[in-house]
Amino acid sequence: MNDDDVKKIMFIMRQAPHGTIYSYEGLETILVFGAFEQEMSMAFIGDGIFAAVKGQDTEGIGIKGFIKTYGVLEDYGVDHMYVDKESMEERGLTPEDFVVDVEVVSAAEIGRIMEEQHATIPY
Amino acid sequence: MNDDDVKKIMFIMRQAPHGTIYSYEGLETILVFGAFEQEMSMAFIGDGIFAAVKGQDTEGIGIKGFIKTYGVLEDYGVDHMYVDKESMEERGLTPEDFVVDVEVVSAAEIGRIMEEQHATIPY
Amino acid sequence: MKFTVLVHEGPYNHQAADTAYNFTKAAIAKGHEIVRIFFYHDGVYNITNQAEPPQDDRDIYKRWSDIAKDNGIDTVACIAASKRRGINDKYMVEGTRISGLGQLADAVIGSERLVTFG
Amino acid sequence: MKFTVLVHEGPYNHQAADTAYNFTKAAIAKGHEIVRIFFYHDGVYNITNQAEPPQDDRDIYKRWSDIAKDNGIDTVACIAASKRRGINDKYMVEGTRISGLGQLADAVIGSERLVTFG
Amino acid sequence: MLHTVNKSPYTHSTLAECSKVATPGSSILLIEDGVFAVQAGGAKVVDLNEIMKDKTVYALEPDIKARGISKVCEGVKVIGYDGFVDLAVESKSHAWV
Amino acid sequence: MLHTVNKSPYTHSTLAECSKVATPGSSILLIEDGVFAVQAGGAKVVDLNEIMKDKTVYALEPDIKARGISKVCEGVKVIGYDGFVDLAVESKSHAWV
Repeated sequence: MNDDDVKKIMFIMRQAPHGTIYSYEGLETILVFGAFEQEMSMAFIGDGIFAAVKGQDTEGIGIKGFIKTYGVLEDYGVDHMYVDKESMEERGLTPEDFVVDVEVVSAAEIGRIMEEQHATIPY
Repeated sequence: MNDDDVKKIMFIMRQAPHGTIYSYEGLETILVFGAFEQEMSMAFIGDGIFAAVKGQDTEGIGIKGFIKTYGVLEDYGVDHMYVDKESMEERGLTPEDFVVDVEVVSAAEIGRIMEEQHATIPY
Repeated sequence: MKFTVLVHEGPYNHQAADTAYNFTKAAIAKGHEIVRIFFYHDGVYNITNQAEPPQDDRDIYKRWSDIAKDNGIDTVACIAASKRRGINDKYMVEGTRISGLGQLADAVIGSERLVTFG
Repeated sequence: MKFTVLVHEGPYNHQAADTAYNFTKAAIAKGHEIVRIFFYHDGVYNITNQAEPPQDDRDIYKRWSDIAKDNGIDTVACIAASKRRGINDKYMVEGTRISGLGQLADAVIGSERLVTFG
Repeated sequence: MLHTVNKSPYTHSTLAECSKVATPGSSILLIEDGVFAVQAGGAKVVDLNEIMKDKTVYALEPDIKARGISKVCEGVKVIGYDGFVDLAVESKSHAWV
Repeated sequence: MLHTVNKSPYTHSTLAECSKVATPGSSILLIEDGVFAVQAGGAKVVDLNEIMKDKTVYALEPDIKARGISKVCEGVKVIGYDGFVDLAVESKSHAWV
């Protein structure tokens, strides 16, 4: 595959985990996109940042958890995970609270990176 | 039916019309409850107040409108339609903007009336 | 105490169906009576028998079916909401039925408590 | 221009399916190509053939079926999302099919524009 | 009266609308995504403190654990599904869905 | 880039999050319940004016009419589904659903 054929695809995670299925089914999408060998990234904005927080134990609500999936995303081709700084701070969280290494950036920076993408998909 | 058997039931309308079906299916519920001859009322709070605004024309979005239903609710036994004053004013609306006569009251007053109900149902 | 449980959202997409189930189970364990479980709006999707949930996750449909049968709870999906959404009595899980909104009115009036999940 | 249309919500409960349809119709009228319509999350409910919508309202299922057949648009519901929700190929409207998320990836990569409705 | 809130206060107006309407002495139970309000150090704790001046706030433990909330702010009473049932027996409830 | 917003700004943080991220020069199209933002005299007009300092705001006419919005605030460009398609051709789009 020629380098020119590789497209940038960004997944914009804005929904909180468990209350709705979007972030979970969103991860399923990313795993499948992995097989297509594109240049993938994720941005966590608003309540989406809660989806990647450490220490989630879903046993009590009887729903299958998906927090471990974050650990394999890099292997599936997700090169960057951006977290909106303001959203994170507003929620009382720090970079250490996430299950994976994230890049904490400004909302404006996320907007700039979105402009470079071939496509952006919301979850 | 003995007066003691009549229950107070209040429908709390909080969802905007058309973007979701809740307010429309909510009206269907109220019409059916009408046959049970209970003491019914409605409270419009937040975006719910948009559901009863005049001049709605849904032809362009291809969805069946339901604004005319408000006109028959009194005949179906809805004795009071309360509108939260603050929600109304925040949205730039006045009592004249509604398709039916409404009682504009404070949020605290709606809360007080909710406490008197046998049941409250959210739409 | 007599409860009616009202569910406004469909399975899996929203947690409402899970919370409603966990609440119902806890209420039964405490000896309360569930007069009726009523599914409205997208809630009607909870009774289909055509789903195949992942084997490592909960089966929301079977849970409703089991709790209804094991405890004799009248478990009803609204017919108007069902017709619009493709739910019908040819393909529903055991222990559930489809009927009119009058069944909600009747249950609400006849219960001491209505608890809604949406 | 080549478009992919992605729909994240089910019919009637959310307006997304209506807006997606109206957008698709307008895009076709302007001569654009719809590479694929993909239904994900509750969006998969859009393809059932078991519904009976009220006669005085739009038939969302038939609209998708017609626009797909009339314009040869590949119209796909995600299989994983469908299985969880009780949608399967025994009961889907004509002109639609059920397949994997790879069909979304393939369409997104091969289109110049992705437009999502949710 | 018991009011249940299942939406995140960071993205939905649900808790704000509920607390405006709920009478002094009433209870608010945070469930599902509503429990994000209780994360200690979060901006919404200020709103909860205001609410708790004249109302009691509960939060559902299984939902808190599912979301990895590391520390619950002071004053919020943490309960299980059992406690939810007890509250729903004690008084009528309304769901701010 | 085109950003679409379909939730009411009175009850959801969607428009606020979108406008924080959207770059200067980009476009925001209000659709479905998103159009409630444009009701003249409403509190959210202030937010729209702020956004319109460096972005263009569009609103979908069929959605405006469906909701009985009597007067659209100044500066917002009203378009139909045709115009939506044209905007989606002009640039990539992202849906803030």
